[in-house]
Order: sequence, then C-alpha cells, then structure tokens
Amino acid sequence: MSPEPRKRRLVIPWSDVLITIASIVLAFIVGALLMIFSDTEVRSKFAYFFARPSDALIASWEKISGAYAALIKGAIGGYGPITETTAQAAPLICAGLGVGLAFRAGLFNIGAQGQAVLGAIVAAYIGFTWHLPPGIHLLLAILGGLLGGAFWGGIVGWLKAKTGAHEVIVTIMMNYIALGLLAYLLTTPAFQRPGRTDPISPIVDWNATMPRLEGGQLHLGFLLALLAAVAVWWLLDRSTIGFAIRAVGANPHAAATAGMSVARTTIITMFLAGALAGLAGVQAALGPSASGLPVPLSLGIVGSIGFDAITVALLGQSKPLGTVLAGLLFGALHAGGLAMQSVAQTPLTLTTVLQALIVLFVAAPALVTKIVPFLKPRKTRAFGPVPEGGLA
Amino acid sequence: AEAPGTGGASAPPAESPSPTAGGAAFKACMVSDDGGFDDKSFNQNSHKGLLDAKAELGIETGQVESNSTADYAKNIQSMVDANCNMIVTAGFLLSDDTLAAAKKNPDVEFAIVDNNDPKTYPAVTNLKPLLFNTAQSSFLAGYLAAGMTKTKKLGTFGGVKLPTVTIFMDGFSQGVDYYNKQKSTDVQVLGWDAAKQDGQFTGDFDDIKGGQRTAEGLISQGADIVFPVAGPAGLGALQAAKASGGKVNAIWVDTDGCVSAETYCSNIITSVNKVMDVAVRDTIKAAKDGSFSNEPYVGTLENDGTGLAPFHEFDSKVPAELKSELDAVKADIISAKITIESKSQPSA
Amino acid sequence: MSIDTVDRTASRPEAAPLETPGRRRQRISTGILIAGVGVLLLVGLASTDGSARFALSDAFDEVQLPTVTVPGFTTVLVCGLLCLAAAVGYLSGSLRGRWPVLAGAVAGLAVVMGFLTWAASGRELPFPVSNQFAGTLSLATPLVFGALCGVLCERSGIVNVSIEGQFLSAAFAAAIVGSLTSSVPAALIAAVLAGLVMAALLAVFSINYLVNQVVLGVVLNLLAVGVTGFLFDQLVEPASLKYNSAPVLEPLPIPGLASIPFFGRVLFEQNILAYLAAISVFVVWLVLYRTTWGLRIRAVGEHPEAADTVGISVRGIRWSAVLAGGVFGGLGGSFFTLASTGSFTKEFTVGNGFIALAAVIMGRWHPVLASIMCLFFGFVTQMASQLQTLSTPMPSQFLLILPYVATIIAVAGLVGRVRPPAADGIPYEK
Amino acid sequence: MTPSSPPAVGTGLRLRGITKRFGDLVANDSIDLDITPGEIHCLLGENGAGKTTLMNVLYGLLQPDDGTISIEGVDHAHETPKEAIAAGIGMVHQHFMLVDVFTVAENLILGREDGTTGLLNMAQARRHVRALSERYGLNVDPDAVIEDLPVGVQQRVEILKALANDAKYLILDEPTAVLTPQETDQLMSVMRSLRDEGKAIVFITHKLREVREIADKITVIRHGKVVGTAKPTDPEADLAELMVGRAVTLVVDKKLASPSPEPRLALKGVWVASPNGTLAVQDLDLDVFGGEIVCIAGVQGNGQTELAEALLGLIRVLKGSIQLDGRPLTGLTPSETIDAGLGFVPEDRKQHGCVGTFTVAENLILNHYDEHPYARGIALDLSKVRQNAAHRVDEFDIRTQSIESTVSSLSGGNQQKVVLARELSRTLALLVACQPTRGLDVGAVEFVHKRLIEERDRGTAVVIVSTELDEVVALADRIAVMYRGRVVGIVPPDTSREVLGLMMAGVPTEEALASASSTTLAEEDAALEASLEEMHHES
Ligand SMILES: Nc1ncnc2c1ncn2[C@@H]1O[C@H](COP(=O)(O)OP(=O)(O)OP(=O)(O)O)[C@@H](O)[C@H]1O
Ligand SMILES: Nc1ncnc2c1ncn2[C@@H]1O[C@H](COP(=O)(O)OP(=O)(O)OP(=O)(O)O)[C@@H](O)[C@H]1O
Ligand SMILES: [Mg+2]
Ligand SMILES: [Mg+2]
Repeated sequence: MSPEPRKRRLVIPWSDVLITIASIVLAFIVGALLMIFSDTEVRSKFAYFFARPSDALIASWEKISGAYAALIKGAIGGYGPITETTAQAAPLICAGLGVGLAFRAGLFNIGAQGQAVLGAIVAAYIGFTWHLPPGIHLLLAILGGLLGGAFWGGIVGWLKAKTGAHEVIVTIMMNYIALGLLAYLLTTPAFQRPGRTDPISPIVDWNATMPRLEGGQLHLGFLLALLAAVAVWWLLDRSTIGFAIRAVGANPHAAATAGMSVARTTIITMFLAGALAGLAGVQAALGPSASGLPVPLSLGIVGSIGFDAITVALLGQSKPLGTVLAGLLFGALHAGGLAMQSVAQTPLTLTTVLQALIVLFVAAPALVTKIVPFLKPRKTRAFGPVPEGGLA
Repeated sequence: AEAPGTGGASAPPAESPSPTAGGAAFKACMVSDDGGFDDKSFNQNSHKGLLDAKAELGIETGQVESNSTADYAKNIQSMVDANCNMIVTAGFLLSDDTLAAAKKNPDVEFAIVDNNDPKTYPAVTNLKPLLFNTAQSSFLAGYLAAGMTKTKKLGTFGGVKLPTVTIFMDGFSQGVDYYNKQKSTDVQVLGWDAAKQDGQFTGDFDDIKGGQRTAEGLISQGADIVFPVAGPAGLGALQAAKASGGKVNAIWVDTDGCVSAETYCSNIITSVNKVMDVAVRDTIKAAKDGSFSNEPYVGTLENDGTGLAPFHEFDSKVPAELKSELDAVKADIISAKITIESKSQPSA
Repeated sequence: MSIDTVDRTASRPEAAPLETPGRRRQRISTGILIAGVGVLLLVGLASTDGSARFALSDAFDEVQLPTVTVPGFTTVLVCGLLCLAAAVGYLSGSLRGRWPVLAGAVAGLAVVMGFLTWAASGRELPFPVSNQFAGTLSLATPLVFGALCGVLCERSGIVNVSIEGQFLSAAFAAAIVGSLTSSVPAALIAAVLAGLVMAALLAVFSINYLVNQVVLGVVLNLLAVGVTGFLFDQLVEPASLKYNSAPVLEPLPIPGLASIPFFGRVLFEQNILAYLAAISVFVVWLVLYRTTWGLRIRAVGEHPEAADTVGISVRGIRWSAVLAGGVFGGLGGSFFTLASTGSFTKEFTVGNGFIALAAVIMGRWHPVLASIMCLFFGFVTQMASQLQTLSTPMPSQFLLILPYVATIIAVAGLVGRVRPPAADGIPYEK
Repeated sequence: MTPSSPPAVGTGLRLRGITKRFGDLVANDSIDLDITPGEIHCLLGENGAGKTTLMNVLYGLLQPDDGTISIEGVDHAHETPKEAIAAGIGMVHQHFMLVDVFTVAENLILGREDGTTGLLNMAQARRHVRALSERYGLNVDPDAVIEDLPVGVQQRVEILKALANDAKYLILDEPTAVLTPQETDQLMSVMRSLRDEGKAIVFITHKLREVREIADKITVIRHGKVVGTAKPTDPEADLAELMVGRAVTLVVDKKLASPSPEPRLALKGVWVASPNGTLAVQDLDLDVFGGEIVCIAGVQGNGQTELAEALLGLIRVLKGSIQLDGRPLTGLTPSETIDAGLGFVPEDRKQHGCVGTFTVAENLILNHYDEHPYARGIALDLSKVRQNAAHRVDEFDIRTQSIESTVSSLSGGNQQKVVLARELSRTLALLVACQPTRGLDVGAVEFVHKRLIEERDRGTAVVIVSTELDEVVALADRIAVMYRGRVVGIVPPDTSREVLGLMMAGVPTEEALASASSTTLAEEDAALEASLEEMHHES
C-alpha cells in the first residue's frame, strides 16, 4: 500500500448542509410554538379551539407568518436588507474568529466581549482625538483597536502561561473590568463630548470612518471581516504558527515533547484572538451606522457581540469558512429581528431563542436525524475542533 | 383586532367588525435605546406616553426596541419607512442619529427624551427635545426627607453614574443642605458627595438584589430614608425599607411609586415624578393637531413636568408645617429665589 | 528472593519531596503578591490620617455594640510590615510545614485589615462590620448554590457552563408560580423544577447526544435568556401584577442563637435559602465523600471506563449528578426572586452563574473550597460597596470592578494551576 | 449446544461463533473458545488480532453481532459488565481501570459498595483489602492513593479487584506488559495457585516466554479468526509464525558495536526532580559513545523516564552537567536540544509521541515543522510536507490509508512507526528511545529493533530505556541498570536475567553476580527448556 499524496479538493459535506438547514427549520418551528403560546390574543382563540378551530389557526398563522415574513424580508429582502445583514455579520465574524482561534489552541475565550470593548475604546479614541489625513487615520484607528483587543487577550494568555490562572475565570473577569474601564473613561474629559455631561464621546472623524457603498450598509468592515477569515485560514492551515496552535490545542503533551512551547503558543493565540475580537470592537466604533457616521463611544457600544461570537464560533466549528457562514446567518437573524420587531411587533428576544435553538440542533445531529428521519446521520460528531475536556 | 373578553369561556365571541381608527390616520412611533421599553425608567415611561396617546387620540403607533447602539440609526429609519408622522426617541444615546434623521426627513416630526444638551442642535425645526429638570423636584424631596428623618441620616444611590441619574442626587443633597441651613440642623446624605460628584452606584440597573444590598448598607449606617435612583434595582431598596419594619422609608423616582410599585406604598413617603409620559403624549397630540414646535420642552416644577407625587399613606405622617414649607420652597424655586446647582441640569 | 526483601533504604532519595516547579512558581507569585500589597499599604501611609472606626452593630440593631476605633497610621503600618514579613518568608522559601499556611492567613488578615483601616481612617462614618458580613452572606448564598451545582456536575464529568441559565429560568419560574399561587413553597418547587428542566437539557444533550459541553452550556444560557426574555416581554410585562409579584422570604431567626451578640444577627437571622445553602455545602460534601453515590460520581468523573468495567452505569450516574446539580441551580435561582422583591427582570441574575463557575474552578471542584471562594467574592463585592458609602478617594467605577480584579489576582497569585476531574468535559461513548 | 466438544456439558465457559464488527472491520470472526476451570488458557495474536475485543464481548463491555456465550451449560447474554460479574467473570484490562485519585480500598469497593445505607463503609473496605491481599499474597496498602503507586503495585490492585468478586473465570489482558521479571514471576505463581484453586484463567500476552512457561492451552487468533492451537512446548519461532502468518526472526541480528573513541553523550553528577517534587535522578554519571546502544534497564518509576525527559529538556536538571559532543545540553529547551541533534521517542506514543487528530504527514514533521524545507518564514510548504510523508511512509512501511489519514486511525504499531520515522529522518547525534516496542507484536518489534540498530551503526549514540529485559538484552551493547535514581551498575548484555533482576531491585553488581545461580543467558534458557520438557512429560 503506497499512499499517494491525495489531491485536496473541496468536498461539500451535503449531510452537514442538510442537517444545518433542518436545524434552522426546527428552530423556527419551536420559535413559532413559543410565539403562539405566549401571545395572549392567539391563546384566547385556542380557548374555544374546538368550537371554531379556524379562528385559532388563522390567528396563529397570521402571527407566525407575519413575524417570519418580516424577519426574512428584513434579512435578505433586497439590497438594503442584505447589506444590513453583512453589516451585522461583520463584527460577529471577527469576534467569532477570535473565539474560534482560541478554541483551536484548546483555550476557551469567553472574553471576546471585553476584548471587543477595548478595541472599540482605542479605535474610537484615535478616531475622535487625532485628526489625520484620510486613509492613514482609518488605518491607525483600526490598528489601534486591534492592539487594544490584543492587549486585553494577551493579558489572559500571559497569566495562563505564567501562573496557570484558568482562562475561563480570567476572561469572565476581564469582561467586567473592560466594561468598568469604559464606564470610567466616559466620565473623563478625554473621552466626553465637549459641553456634555452624558457618558458619550465625540463623533469619530470622517477620515476614520469606514467607507461604505452608497445605498446600503455594505462597508469596509465586511471586507475586513472576510480578509480576517482568510488570514485566520492561512494562519491555521498554512503557517508554522497555526501548526503549533493546532498541535498545542489537540495534544499539548505531544506538542511540548516535540519542542513547541505551550506557554508561548498560549500567549500568541490569546494575543491574536484578542486582536480579532478587537477588530469586532473596531467595527462597532468605526463602522458607519445607517446615518453614515459611526455611533459615538458609549457604554453599550459593542452590544453583545462578544457573547454572540461564542455561538458563531461554535456553529462555525471554529473554522474560518464556517465562522463566516455562521456569522452571516446570525447577522441575518439580527437584521431580520429588528425588522420583525418594527413591522410585526414581535419582541427581539425571539431571535435570541432562535439563535440558541439553531446551535443546539446543529450540535446534536443525532437528534435532528431522529426528528427528521429521512436525513442520513453524519459520521463525525459536531464541533470536532472545539476542545474536548472542557475546563481542563 | 380587539382582544375578546377573557372569561375563560370556550365559546367563540360574536363576530364583530373591527373598529376603524377614526379620522385621518396619524402615526406616532417610538425608538428605545438599548435599555428597551421595559427598563422601568425613561424608555418605559416615554412608551407609556405613546400608549396613552394611542388610547386617547385613537392614533396608530409603531415602536421598535434597540438592541445595541449600532441599531439606533437603522431603527429610526425603519420608523420613517413605516410612514410615521412623528417619531419619539428615548435617551441621549440617540441624539446624533435623531438629529441626522430629522435633518434628512423634514416632513417627519421628531422628539427626543432626556437628551441633555439641546444647544448642540442647530435650528432644526422638526426636532423637539423633551427635558426634565428633576433637580428641582429632588430638591423638594431632599428638603422633605431632611424634615422627616429621625436619625439625621439619609441615603441615596444610583444605578449607573449618568447625568440623568446624578441630577436627582444633586438636587436631593442640595435640598438637604438648604434644610440644614434653614433649620441649623445637621442632616447628612450618605451615598452622594456633591462636591466630588461621586457616590454610591450598583453599577447596573437590573440588579435588584444589588440594589437591596446597597440600601441595606446605607441603612446600616443609620439612614432612615433612602432615595434610590436606579430603575428596577431601586426596587431592592424598597424591599429593604419594607423589611426594616417601619424604621426605614423610601422616596421613589420617575413615577409615583405607590402606583408603579404598589406593594411598597406603605414605605414610600413620596416620589419624584418625572412626567415623561405626559410630555410625550402632549407632544404627539400637538403634532397631530398641527401645533408642533421645536421649542425644547423642559419639565419643571412650574409646568408640572416634574414634581413630588402625592404622599398617599404618608399624608397624615408628614407634618402640616413641613408641607407648607415645601410649598414655599417650591414657590422659591419657581421664582428662582432658590437656585439649584447641578451640572446635570438641562441647560435649555 | 522477592523484591521486598532487598529493599535498601540506604540508597533511597531524600524523603522530603523537593519543591516542584509549579509549587515554586506559586510560592514566588504568592510572595510577590503579598509583598506588593504590603508595599502598597506602606505607600498608603502617606494618605492615612486620623483613626479608623469599625461599627460592630448596624444603626437600627436593638442591641448596640461598641464601635471599635483603631489608630490609622499605626495599624496600616503594622499590617504593611506583617505583609512584608510574610512575603519575605514566602520568597526566601524558608517556611516549612504549617508555617506557609499560617503566614498566608496572617498576611490575608493583614491585607484586609490594613486596607480597610486605610480606607476608613479619617472618614466621618465607621466601617459597618456586621453589615459587611451580612452582605457577604447574602451575596454568597446564590453563588454557593451555583457552585454546588457546578461541583456536582463536574465531579461526574459534565462541565456546566449553564449555571447562569439555570439561575435565570429558576428565578423566572419562581416569579410566575409564586405570583400565581402566592405561595413561597410553590415558588420554590417551581424554581427547583425549572432548574431540573435546564439540567435535564444539559444532561440529555451532553450525555445522550454527546454534544460538546461547553458549547452546550453557552447555548443553554442563551436559550434561557431568550425564552425568559421573550416570555417576559410577551406574557409577564403586560400583566405584571398577575405574573410578577411573588411573595418574598421572611428572615427566620433561630431562637436562642439569634440573640448572640454580633454573630446572632449576622448568622442566625437569615431566610430559609441561606440556611439551606449552608446545609447544602455540608450535604454535598457528605454525599461526595461519604456515600456510595458520591464515590460513583467521582469515579465516573475521573475514569468512566473504570466505572463501567465494574458495572456502574456511567450515563445513569452522570444523569443523577447533573439533575442533583439542577436542584441547587434552581434553589440558587429562586434566591434572586424570593429573597428579594418577588419580581423578575430580564437578565437580573447579572452574571452570578459565571461567578459561581469561577468559584468551582478556584475551589478545585471541592464543595467546601468552592463555597469559601463564593464567600471571598461576596466579601470583596460587599466591601467595595461599603467603601462607596464611606466616600473614599477611589472613584466609584473602580470600586465596582474591585471584586473582579481581586478574583484575577487571587486566581493568578494564589490559586494557580488547578487539576480538574480527569474526565471533565469528555463525553463518554460506549 | 454440541456435546461433541471436549469439555463435558455443564462445565466451563464456552464461546460459540462470536462475531463482532466495527463498521466494515470484522474484529472477531465467528470465534469459538472453551475456557475450562483449572486451566490457564493463553490467547496469542498480533496487535489488532481481536483478543481484547473478544474478551470485552465476554465481559459485557461490547455486544456481539452474532454468537452465544454459555456458562456451565446456561446461555448468557451479558449486556453489561454487571451481569458478567454476577456470572463469575473477572477481568484485568489491558489499560488500567483504576481511578488514579482514589485509594486502593476505594477502587476495590467501587461498584460493589454495601448498598443498604448508601453510606460508604471504608473501615470494612480496608479490612477486605487486607484480607484479600493476605489470601493471595499480593501485598498492598489499602490507604495508598493509586497515582502514588508503582505500576507493578497498581497491577496487583487490578488483580485484587478482579478477585474481590470471587470471580471463577479470570481474564488477564496483557497484565505483564508493565511488570519486572520478578513481578512477572510473582504474578505467575499467583496465577498458578488460582488455577489450582479451580479457577479458569484467560491470559493474554505478547511475550512468548511467558506463554511457554505457564500456559495449559494456547489459542492463536489472527485477523479476528482462530487460526489454531499450540502447545507450550512448541518452540517460540513456531508460535510467532502462527501468530503473524510468516516466519519471524526473533533474534536481533546485529554486528559488534564500533564505538567512537570519545563519548558523544556525557552526564556528570546529574540530579533531576520529577514533576511531583520527588528527587528522581541522583548524582548520575553516564557516558555514551557514538555507535553504541546503552540500554537503561530498571523497574518502571526508578527515574528512567525523568532522565530521558531531562535529556530532552522537558524537565529541568537541578545539578550536574549534560554534554553532547562537548556542547552543554543542560538548560536548553526541547526545541533547542532537538536542534542540537537529539532524537526522542517518548514512552507513551499516544500522549507524547504524536497528535492523534493530526494527519500522518503532519505528525511526520511535528518537531521540525518550522525548519527548512518545510517552512519558509512562517509559511508552511505543504508540498514538501507531503513529499516527506510519502517518502517516510514508503521507507518505514507505515500501513495507512493515506498520508492525510489521522494518526489516531492507525494501529499502535503503525503509530510507533510514525514516531520512529520522524525521529530517524534527521541526522542525529543522540537518540533517546523509551519503551520503543511496548505493546507491539513480534512483527513490529522486529522492525523497530532493526531500525534502532541501523541508527547505531550510523554512529549515533543510542540510549534505550526499557523495562523489557528481553529487549534490553537483545539490543544493548552495554546495560545500565537504574534503581531509585542511580545507576546500580553497568554490565555487558550477556548478563543473566536473574542478575539483572537483582540489580533492578537495587543489589549492587558484585553482590548480584555472587548470589545468582546461573550466570549467562544461554544457561538460563536451557533451564527453561528443561523445565518445559519435564512438564510435558508429566502431562
Ligand atoms: N471501538 C472500536 N471501534 C472500531 N474498531 C475497533 C474498536 N476496538 C477495536 N477495534 C478494531 O478491532 C481490532 C481488534 O482490536 P483488539 O483491541 O481486540 O486487538 P487485540 O488483539 O487486543 O490487539 P492488541 O494486541 O494490540 O491488544 C483492531 O484492529 C481494531 O481495528
Ligand atoms: N473508535 C475507533 N474507530 C475506528 N477505528 C478504531 C477506533 N478505535 C480503534 N480503532 C482502530 O483500532 C486499531 C488499533 O486500535 P487500538 O486502540 O487497539 O490500538 P492500540 O491498542 O494502541 O494498538 P497496539 O495494541 O498495537 O498498541 C486501529 O487500526 C484503529 O483503526
Ligand atoms: Mg490494542
Ligand atoms: Mg488488546
């Protein structure tokens, strides 16, 4: 048996695709049930279901179809919505890459939120304090944000490598600290908008704002997210650093025996993961909002990007392409969710439920194939690259 | 469609034609900040104004909650797209985006609640700031509390250190100072240092349990009246007061606590009203009637945009003398005989 | 000739074990940490004036104990020097036997005492000691439940990141059922059931469907946030009097004990959940280390194959441990509703589940140690809050993050590397 | 039930037509086996032949796809180990089934706790352990924590665990792989006494010497099928051939060493602490010349592993100096020692040797992935990586579906070949190989030995750490015996097993030589043959 170097070619894992689609459908079905159950008006019609079932059914249908139609239309119904989806997806992809990269090294980076906050702080500060020529200003602001996030992540890696402090604890705490830091900075003159006492910063310079295509929300940020994904792919699959990251993640003992420094790899990984999450913060700080200007720095600047990123990384199986797709899916859910709320008056929290259910179903293909029996069970278990062994 | 009567009946209601909105369709809409409409604070109160307007004026409404700061501009736009005639936005965080939207959509009328710096607005004719000088009413609350305390110690704390929060604390502590000066007493305010402009915060508006503990801390230092400015987290302070078995009472903020937190009425001396719902409703009404103006609205003691709520169960416990002093102080504030210093006050 | 007979003790290496690199690193980092704090205290001397007062009673307590006054400068100086002395002991490596523990304890006390004296000296208000302890216990109660939940799950090999989700669902259930029935027991039962449902989800997906457990925990948290949030928006908020006004727990003073000065008020005037938490720590310890079931839980978390080969059902034991954890998760969640105002607000558990998770790891998966870590966190949080009242020179925002900074310092400087149950997080395939 | 088979109906344990598939792979293919009380039944077969699988089926850990099990005439279908235990089956597993952090007593009562109160009765458990260990002469402390015990003692605990249930049928799956000769002898005498008590024992081992010494019956399995039975008196070469299906050279064919004039590796006064803080290596001096193999023999846990890891730089040297070709190795990190020309084959290939989820190609560059020609800057040159892999797979005859298969999908022998291929693909100054053939079948062992000797003949200084005396004796040019962190003595390879065994127990060389009865290997083998003859005549 003389093994030929097998030619790599892109194999589309059809059963994975089908299971993901089935998971999304199942999640929407559960979401629909929740909507019916919790809607007082629709429920009241079920009270006399047996007398006149049509009332209940029609009301349910109207409720569900109204909400989901608005959701889908708001996510992919035209150029505007689609670019809105990309705008929502971009930071999710960046932070998801950060979480995923750490996963590949066997590290649970729960701290993307704090790293994104740091990224946003630095990027916005450079954006509204310095006044530089076009191009340079944006570049420096982005780099600053990357470094801010990297610094915040790097601290975690350094503590883990030097003292063994568990990264889950440290990242959780660093999230709180980042938020506290932001709250403090926003009360200092350096960050406050002149003449205002509110914790809100000046508006970022036009030169430091990410350029966008007219007519929609497609802006540089999405391109950066895609570039980041390619970079992470290259790093993991084609570089020596990535080789070490993967080896340390898969078997730190063997990696150490083969001469790799687990400590150094941990620090590098957390540094890079922090930079990626920082890039998500940069998007929040420098990305144009619907009005064309970035939103000023405030306490809620990064929303829940860092936490959503964990589910994005999980759904994307910590792989760059998967992360991009998962980021787009959740970006679409967010974009559509806002539309669903404003058009169909359905609370935004429903999208949170959908997001959780989708990941849950995708993570348990055996369950999905049990519910939808005509799907072929896939061989490998979901989430291969996620480190096994949890909080070891 | 109208919700059918809920009698647990399993019989279907008679088919009824759905009531059509009378008159020309006017649509008023609202966008929350990332606190959402259930924040038990300005979002919620403003939202109540919208609902009131709907009930009273029979108008159509639309609303959208924001999830993060990145959503504001888009959500305002979505309300514009939904053909709203008037859009109310809640909170200073939306100021930039509201201004931009107002400029871009001159046909739509805008109002923004609690944006503290209307002077930064250039002459935009379709944007009306709704502001509240709650320092004035809090001053009264401070005076009242100073007159009511037995321990000569009062406590206050905030949720997050924001001007819309600290304005209450500033007013409150100055009311106490004024009382001390008038009566040569030595009532202390714990939890807010007006000179340092810093004090006690839970760090979070949602943390009810944290609010309770913070209040208990103040109480342990001897405060017998607490003044929580912390949204839902303030409920914890009401609970702490209730648990003291009558030794400690509270003054609520934003709404009349005896209405919004009914169970605690027996411990609520009064509340510092911030009448956002009325302001929002009136602004919508004006817009519907065609009398909208971009003149900033500042709720004051004078125009009842802010003030003390009724004493309810404390009506008999507040000495008549103190009540009349309060009236005098109120008149002095209105006539500017008493000036209140707070950098968080609306400067309009 | 058997091996045992030629045992040559003469050639045995020295009996005393050498210091391992890990131990050494930990000793050094502990030493540096204590030295750092000692130096900070001495630096703080410059801004220490007057005396510091410590109130042993709360203002409204019936029995008023005296307020202790200590000279600020001297106390801080002594505490700082004690820290430095302990640090020298650690760094030089000359402490043996019980001494490192003793030096650590002295240094710990000196740090707290010195810091408090520094912060309280020259202030108008005394530092309220009894409220400090009361607040610590109140903060720690849900954390202890959460930590016990985590310990039980992880000792059986199931990582539980979803303590927060269990808290939130239980708090929600307690609010709804408590409101509908106006009954505390019913609310408690509902909370426990909600905890159990969340635990069952964790169990079925991790044990039966072999889903990666950290993934699962994150997702379950999200699900809990989503479902409680959605139901709150759609169902509860429009009718909050009906759905969101549960009765609250009353304190149950233990007759006799409650009248002990100081301690009676702090320890024996708690609500039922606080007592339950204290008892639960003991019960979980007993279960894990003294019962058949506990032995099996630990075996399954360390080496599931070994348990399997002696006829133990790995899945069964893991299910039972996760469900037992769910009971504690539910109790912990109920605290937020029932030991407070009886009402629910979206995400009002504000990350307590994650803090509990951190306590599990810091407490090395041991119920008692983990509970001590909960107390530590509660202590620092409460202290930071008290210091805000005292109007110290530190900005309030810094005091608010103090507990988190203290946790990182403790983890990095004192706890170091921890060894989880060997099979923690690894799905068992058969 | 066919009464025609040899043992009478109603006695013993019979497997009939047991078939077990894993996907496409048929691990057990319609296997028949009879296990009779009062007999030691050896199962022989190369790696992956299906021995463990068959025993797992018998023990209820795996469900057969086909076939029946009957015990004393009654059909049994064990769905769980619990049922098998109840039916009187006990098993010592190939990999330790002990909870490391538990005490001996806790491990022993696990799963058989007194169920009435739910509370543990540790006092009773301790008494039970003492009683059992006395009864079978297996000395263990009930309160010792497993991870602190030497492997040999851990093995005793495993056996006690199996015996604690009063098992009538005892399965021992490669129990001697980690034992010293003396411990093995002890185990064998326990096995004999158990047999004489009337228990049935299934004994699996790769060591033909042991089989011949103790077996009453031998069944050989190849590729999941029973390929035949053999007698203990059959020569080893025949047994090996039956196992592997071809002739195997059991004697290592090596030329005389031609050591370099100067030592390449020089250790002087080396002290090393193990990660758990005990002093593992004390004041150790050793010179290894180029072109010679020095085997470090010793009972596991006497500092060999730590010595090897200290050479690699994985753990720190406390005192002393290590020099390779005159350059100091002390204080270097693993990547630096590897660059200095050290090849390292770790003891545990799955844990330390390779990354299971990585491909064969990736594992083949695991310790020089960042060097020419695989890396340019930080970029990996994948075509070079693949070329290298194709080359090594051919050269080392690594049986893999493709170079892109994960290493965890390879059998143990082939995993070991991957490690060797990686380490031997560079020019080395020093090769340190720990337990290079542990758990490998004779075919694989033959190959590994050949490669190690080739490396020696290239002028490399080779250090082999092995607890396997046969291997030590076959490979070494000099044997250094380690006991409690020190070298007891350095002896030539034709020293007798008994002397080596004594030295491994700490007896200094001269004393050992004096007290041993036979002095050379040849004499010893002759003695074994003679005793086998005798047994054959008796039966
Ligand atoms: N869980 C499993 N899944 C898939 N295949 C398996 C599994 N366990 C064993 N096998 C396959 O069954 C074959 C027989 O394995 P088994 O462990 O019984 O071999 P063995 O004879 O005990 O070998 P060794 O001497 O190495 O212990 C192996 O080659 C392996 O391919
Ligand atoms: N879960 C599994 N799925 C598929 N194949 C498996 C599985 N587990 C083991 N195998 C197969 O088992 C074979 C060897 O497995 P095993 O675990 O017996 O190796 P090992 O015991 O390390 O080998 P050795 O005893 O030779 O050292 C491999 O060929 C591998 O393909
Ligand atoms: Mg095997
Ligand atoms: Mg085997």
